[in-house]
Amino acid sequence: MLDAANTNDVAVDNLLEVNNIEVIYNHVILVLKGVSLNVPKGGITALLGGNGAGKTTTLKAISGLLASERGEVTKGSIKYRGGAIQHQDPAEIVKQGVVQVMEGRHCFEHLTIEENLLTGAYTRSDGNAAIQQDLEMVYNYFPRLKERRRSQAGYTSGGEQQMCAIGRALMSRPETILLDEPSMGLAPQLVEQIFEIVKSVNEQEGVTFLLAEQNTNVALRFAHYGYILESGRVVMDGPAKDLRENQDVKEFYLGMSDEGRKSFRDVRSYRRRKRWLS
Amino acid sequence: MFYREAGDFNTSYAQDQQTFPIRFDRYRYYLVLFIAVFVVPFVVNDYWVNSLFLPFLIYAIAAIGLNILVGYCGQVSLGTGGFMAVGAYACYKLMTAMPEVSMFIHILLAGGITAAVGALFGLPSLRIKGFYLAVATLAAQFFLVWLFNRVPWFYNYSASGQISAPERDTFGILITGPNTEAWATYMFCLIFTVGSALVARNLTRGSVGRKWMAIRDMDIAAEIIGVNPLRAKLTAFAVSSFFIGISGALFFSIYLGAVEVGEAFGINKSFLVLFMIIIGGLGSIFGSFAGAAFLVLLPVLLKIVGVDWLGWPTDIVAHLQLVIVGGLIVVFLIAEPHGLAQLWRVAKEKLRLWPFPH
Amino acid sequence: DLVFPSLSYRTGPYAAGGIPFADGYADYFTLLNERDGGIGGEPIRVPECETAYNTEKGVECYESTKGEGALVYQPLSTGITYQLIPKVTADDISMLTSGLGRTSAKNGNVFSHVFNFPANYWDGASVAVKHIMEQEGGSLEGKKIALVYHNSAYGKEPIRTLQELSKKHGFELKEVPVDHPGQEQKSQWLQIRRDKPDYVIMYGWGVMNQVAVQEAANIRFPMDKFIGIWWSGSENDVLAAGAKADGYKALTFHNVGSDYPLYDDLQEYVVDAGKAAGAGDQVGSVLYNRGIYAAMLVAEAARTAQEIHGVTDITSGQMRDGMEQLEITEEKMAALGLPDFGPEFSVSCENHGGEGFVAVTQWDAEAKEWNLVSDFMQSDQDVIQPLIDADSSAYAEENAIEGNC
Amino acid sequence: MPEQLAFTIEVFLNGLMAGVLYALVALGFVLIYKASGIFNYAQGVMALFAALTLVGIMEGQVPFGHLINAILGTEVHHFGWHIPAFLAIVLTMVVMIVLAYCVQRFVFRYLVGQEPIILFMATIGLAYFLEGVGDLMWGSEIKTLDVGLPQGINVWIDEFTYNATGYGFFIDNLDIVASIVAAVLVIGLVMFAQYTKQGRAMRAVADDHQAALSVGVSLNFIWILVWSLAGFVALVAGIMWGAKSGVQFSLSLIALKALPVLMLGGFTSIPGAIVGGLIIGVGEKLFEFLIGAPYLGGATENWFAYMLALVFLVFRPQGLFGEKIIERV
Amino acid sequence: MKDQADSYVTDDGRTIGPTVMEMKNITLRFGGVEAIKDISFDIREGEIRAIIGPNGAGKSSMLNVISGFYVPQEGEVWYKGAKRPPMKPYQVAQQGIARTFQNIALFEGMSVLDNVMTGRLTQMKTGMLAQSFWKGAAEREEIENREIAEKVIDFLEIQAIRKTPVARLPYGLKKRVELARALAAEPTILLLDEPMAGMNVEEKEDMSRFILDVNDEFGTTIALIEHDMGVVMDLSDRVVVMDYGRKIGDGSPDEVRNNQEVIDAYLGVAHD
Ligand SMILES: Nc1ncnc2c1ncn2[C@@H]1O[C@H](COP(=O)(O)OP(=O)(O)OP(=O)(O)O)[C@@H](O)[C@H]1O
Ligand SMILES: Nc1ncnc2c1ncn2[C@@H]1O[C@H](COP(=O)(O)OP(=O)(O)OP(=O)(O)O)[C@@H](O)[C@H]1O
Ligand SMILES: [Mg+2]
Ligand SMILES: [Mg+2]
Repeated sequence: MLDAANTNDVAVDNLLEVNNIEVIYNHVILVLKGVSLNVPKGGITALLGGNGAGKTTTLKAISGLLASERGEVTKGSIKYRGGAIQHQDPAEIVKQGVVQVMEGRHCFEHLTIEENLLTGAYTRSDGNAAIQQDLEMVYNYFPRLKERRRSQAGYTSGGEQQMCAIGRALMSRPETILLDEPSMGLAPQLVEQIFEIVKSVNEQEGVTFLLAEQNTNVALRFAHYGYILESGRVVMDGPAKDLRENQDVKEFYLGMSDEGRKSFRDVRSYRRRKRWLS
Repeated sequence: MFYREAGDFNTSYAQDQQTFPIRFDRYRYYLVLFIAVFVVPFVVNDYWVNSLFLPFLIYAIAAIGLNILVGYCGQVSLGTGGFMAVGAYACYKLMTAMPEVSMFIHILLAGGITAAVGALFGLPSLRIKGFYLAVATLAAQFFLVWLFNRVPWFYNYSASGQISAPERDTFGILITGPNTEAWATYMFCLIFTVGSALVARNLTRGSVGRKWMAIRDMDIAAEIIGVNPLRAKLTAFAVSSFFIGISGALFFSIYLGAVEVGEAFGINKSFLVLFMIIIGGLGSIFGSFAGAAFLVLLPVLLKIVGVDWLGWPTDIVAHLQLVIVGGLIVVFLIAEPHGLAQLWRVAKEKLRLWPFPH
Repeated sequence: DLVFPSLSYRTGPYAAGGIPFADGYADYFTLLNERDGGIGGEPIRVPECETAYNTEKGVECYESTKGEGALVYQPLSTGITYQLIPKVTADDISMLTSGLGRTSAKNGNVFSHVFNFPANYWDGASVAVKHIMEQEGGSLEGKKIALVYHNSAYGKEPIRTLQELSKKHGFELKEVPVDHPGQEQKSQWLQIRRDKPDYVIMYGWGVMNQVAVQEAANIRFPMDKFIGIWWSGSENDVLAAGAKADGYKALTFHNVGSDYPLYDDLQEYVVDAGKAAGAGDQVGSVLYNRGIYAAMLVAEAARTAQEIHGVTDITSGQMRDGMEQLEITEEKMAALGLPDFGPEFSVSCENHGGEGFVAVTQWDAEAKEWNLVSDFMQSDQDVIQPLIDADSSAYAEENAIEGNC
Repeated sequence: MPEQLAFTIEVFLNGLMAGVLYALVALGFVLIYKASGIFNYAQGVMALFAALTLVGIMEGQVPFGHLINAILGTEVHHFGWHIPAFLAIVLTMVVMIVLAYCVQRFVFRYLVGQEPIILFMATIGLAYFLEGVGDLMWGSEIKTLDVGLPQGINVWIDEFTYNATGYGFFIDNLDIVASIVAAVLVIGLVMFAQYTKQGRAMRAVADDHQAALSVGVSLNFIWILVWSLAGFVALVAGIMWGAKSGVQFSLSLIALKALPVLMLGGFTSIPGAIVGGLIIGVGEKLFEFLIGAPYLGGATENWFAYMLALVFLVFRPQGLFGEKIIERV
Repeated sequence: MKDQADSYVTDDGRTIGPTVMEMKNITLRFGGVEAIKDISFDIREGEIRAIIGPNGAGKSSMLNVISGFYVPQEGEVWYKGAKRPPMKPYQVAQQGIARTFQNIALFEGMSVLDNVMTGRLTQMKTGMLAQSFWKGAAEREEIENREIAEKVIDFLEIQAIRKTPVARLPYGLKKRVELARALAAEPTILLLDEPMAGMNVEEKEDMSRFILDVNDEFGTTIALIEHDMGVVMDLSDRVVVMDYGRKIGDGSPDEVRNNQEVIDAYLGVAHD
């Protein structure tokens, strides 16, 4: 698919366009204050930003899950393949090929791992054989899940649940996956592995990814394009490789100073962080 | 713009912890209390007291009690009717056994007895949770009603099986029986209602209240950070039953004057009080009042509008009343799932910003 | 004008019983207004208030209507009656509780403002036994009678009387309580099937009646040996069981059917004129007749009061005097267009409950109608009077009532 | 056979039968709980509403007749037709599906993702509403419901057992029918929940509304489906109980008989509803027969059912067959 | 490795005391799943002890054993030199062991301040009666404890959200509030289950700072589960490595980092 190195000079058509959206929770709490993004088809786009920047909110706005949190998109538009989706039902949006892997896992506790995965295939109608095949594929990606396939998801460890959530999303054979913090709580080699999986799914199956990630380091290695959110606004965007080179990003998101990686022990003196906006 | 907190500065933790930290709220609260104590008693008549104020005040106490259990401690209970019955029968036995003692004491003692019974029936809550517990508390409800119906000692062997409140006074003022003055019964209940609200508020803002809320929000985590779940739950059951017992005692002795247990304290009562706190707002003292007002006053209001003003047949009005109350519950929930109290809070939050949208 | 509030229940669990009564009560007064211009020329008003058989709403209704100059209340619910007894006394308004409420209110010396003529629950129990005795040829020695009752204050009313009677007549009494609401009575009726009592008396209300009749039919208990109190003896209670309910008996203190001159007037002035209360489809049913009967008693008492005091627009205190000096005779009823509609009786200061005459009716499933199968019989006053005295004096003592006769 | 033993067995059998009737009501609760985590307080009222509608349709009653007459001063009561039971049942089912749609469209759609107690509250509002509408629509007098179910003692069993043991057992025909219907229902529903895609989606929804939405399960569809099923179960329960007691307000109170069954069997288990029903039925009847009536003055069934369930719960807090409550940190 | 009984001073000048807690041969099973297999290790006073291992290794389960929520089938827990008798979790908490949770377990219905105050519950003792009248003992106690809670709030820099309901907070802040709640208890041992999951580098730096400061200023012993190797290697004094319920390594960060078994099972590539 896209070459991670030089996305900026390829003219791409945008699968998903978010235009200047505003999101309010509970009718009073304004969280997104005009966020715009473009997600090119077949690309991996990263959404970066600190806690509470509004990454999750953006993803939920796209997948239509805001309504169930008493949030609403009050301004702007979200278009998928050119059609507005901001007022559609989440199920409709999934049918169009967009699934979200929610932050904090959200497995179906009382269902077994395998049932969880099968539920992922709810919208599919291409027959049992195809579904079984994909099940095998997921088990291939995550052998640990295969071992625990008969366990109730509620009793598996945090990391196992995370794998289950990602596998479940893959089961719907989506065109676009919105990944919310996939690396959270995963062991380091698994983080690598998950991103490898993302990459290979992206390359082999052409699935488009929009991922919100705190682990900027990995995210920018695998993504093609990145947006940085802060307090509900996009403060910086650009091809991943440019972002990686950016001095501020380096310092605040990658934890690098001019001398290379800093030790966490050296951070003890209080230091005022630079804000783009405040 | 009219409603704001700017300019309110708290300079000590004590100030920060007061019930109404915003000055505007505080004044409004004093105003309401002033009217309730110095205006209402002078203008009320029998109708206002017996049809509106007494039920409202008494149900508010029950709602506060149940709210402590359900709203603050998260233990859903459907035993309210039964516990009110305990309060009522305890009060009756005390009134008839010790006629010379002040009603004040009787009512408090009735609350105490109910607290003990409540704690006893709270024991299963250690193992049983959620709706299972709710249904389990129905065992208390049915058993207590059956018991009071079955054992003649409770109704002093009267032929009818009903209990009726003899005339009793407090500080020389008659407050039970047919010859009471409207203002006296009103004031008597008001004192208990205000007292209950204050005590409930005090309990819920301190460490006891936090224990309850911790158990409610996540009992396992609460236990791991050091809350003894059995004690927290039992105290919630006891305190809650204490208030419910008081309200049952008042309900019987002051408001109705005569009750039959199955009729007055049946399962419907349990549901009614539960509805009050859910509509009003779980975990909110104000919500208990709002819910009680909603379910006591709204039907009367609808009746007055339908029957007295519009002149519709009573049965159609009664049916419409069900439809409207049911519809309103749903509408309120959709507008704000956390009850009238939350609706009020959000409205205030908006008012604070007004006229700016955010 | 004369105000007779009607605390009715057209909703809730007992609506089916409340509707016909309220209709009858209202229609009778409408008739008087339409035909005679009221009582003694004084127009009548019947403000209706819905209680849903709920005591709290009953209180609300009482408080909201008493200010309008209410003369007499007819609450039709034992629970509400108990609440109102002290209140009406304090407010000097009378209350009529025919065939319900507090039985010992018959003692007018203690209960100055409460009336329960012509019959009460204990009369009912006694007459039921009397009827059974007649069936059995005069002796109940060694017989077994079961009492199936609603497990509430109301249902327990007859127990004391029946216990006394069982001592007196030597039958065995078996008490079978049914818990509210009484939709499931399998174990009760299996007990009855096993114990094989000779007769079953029932004090039931609401859905309990329908289920009991059904279950009795299921175990093939002979229907003509199954006798309900008057609150278990309306069309509602037997229709659900269909043909199997044929022969079921019930007590009553007024007559059945609509074969009276008054009903022609009702048809003409009320129903055909479109002035009927409710849907107008209850005319002639048992509970409708009870409403008519109650209204008739109230109207006659008002007339009596007008005569005594020589004013037409009587006060509630004057109304009480009318109630207390009411006399219902055969001639009076005939003149009203209700010949034989109820027993003759007279009220006095000591006796607020009449003479306790009760009759037995029987259900004809084919024709779907109730028929009177006995005369109005007097209850066993030797047994009942002492019980009434005991209970009322206990009340008097508890509430420090000195007696007003 | 000794008398006492024969009676005890008879009570036992009848307890089983009564239990089946309770289970029929409990099933409706289970379905909705399983599919949405909603404790549906309105289930009893739905049974009443279904039965009222069925009778109304069979008798050709004009809906809202009383209201129309009161407002317009007309005199409409009946259309003057009688519809055969089977057709009326089908029509009633259509009404129940419409009801399910409305419930979803106007209530629960807006409450996705809320806590259980709030959803419970919404069903309370619904119960009030339905009760009012049911009364306005069909009136509150007692109606007889006769769809041709046999009722009364089963003579064959009576005679057979009499010949075999010297004591004729009493079994109600209606109970036999109810048992067969319940068995069919339970088997059908279990198959549905366990082995179909919709069934799995249903359980997923109960666990986590948001997550279910995120994988494309349409809550709207699932909920309409489940409420329709619950409506069907309510109709069946309404027919059975209505045949016993006539159709009237009290029918909605049968929900109270179903609650102990529910907690004993587990809120989420369809077979649990049946087993729970049987245990409660037998338990309360035997207790009343052996202890309640002789020693405690009778009428113990109501509270005993709850006490019995409580005892079971102390040992298994999720009910006999309920899903284990997951407690983890 | 230094002798158990001795205290020693680390390179950056902190004093590490003798063993305060020791797990001896812990085995924990859930039905067929053996989550922990015969694991022993110790925690010394004042040190930062990390537990690492792949997902599902049994790390969280180990913390649950320490806080008394899981009762191991075999093995003993020794605390302050004595064998711990069977105890309910709340009794363990009262002994001075506080913790945070992997899946945030805040009390969602309460404000941040109230959540932090729940950390003080083990120290608040006034009775019901005093509390119902508030003025007097209850108020005094509340204010005393409030002061401590406020100190923690200041320390963790969450003053601005003091009155916000926690349900509205973003993930990272919730983690911080959880830490505040645990700190408010002034624990002897603080157990942290993935305190930095879901944070970006900057926030991790903040969090590291807090952890180090707590350890340094209050001398609190810390046991920490974390998947970010940078953090683990930089912060901890000693590391236990678990895999499939077994212990596969135990030692200083450097020792562990170079242990081949650990590299195979967990790290994948040798970390710098
Ligand atoms: N349901 C809600 N109600 C009110 N406010 C909310 C809600 N959900 C989120 N917020 C607020 O919206 C803002 C953005 O939150 P969001 O979860 O989108 O952040 P995020 O970038 O995903 O952060 P994190 O990396 O911590 O997950 C936060 O300030 C949060 O307080
Ligand atoms: N209550 C329980 N019932 C059944 N199995 C359990 C339970 N708790 C944990 N397990 C299992 O024990 C194993 C260890 O789980 P644990 O949560 O301790 O892992 P972990 O090391 O914390 O992993 P992660 O890094 O993914 O959080 C897992 O396989 C899990 O499924
Ligand atoms: Mg997020
Ligand atoms: Mg873990």
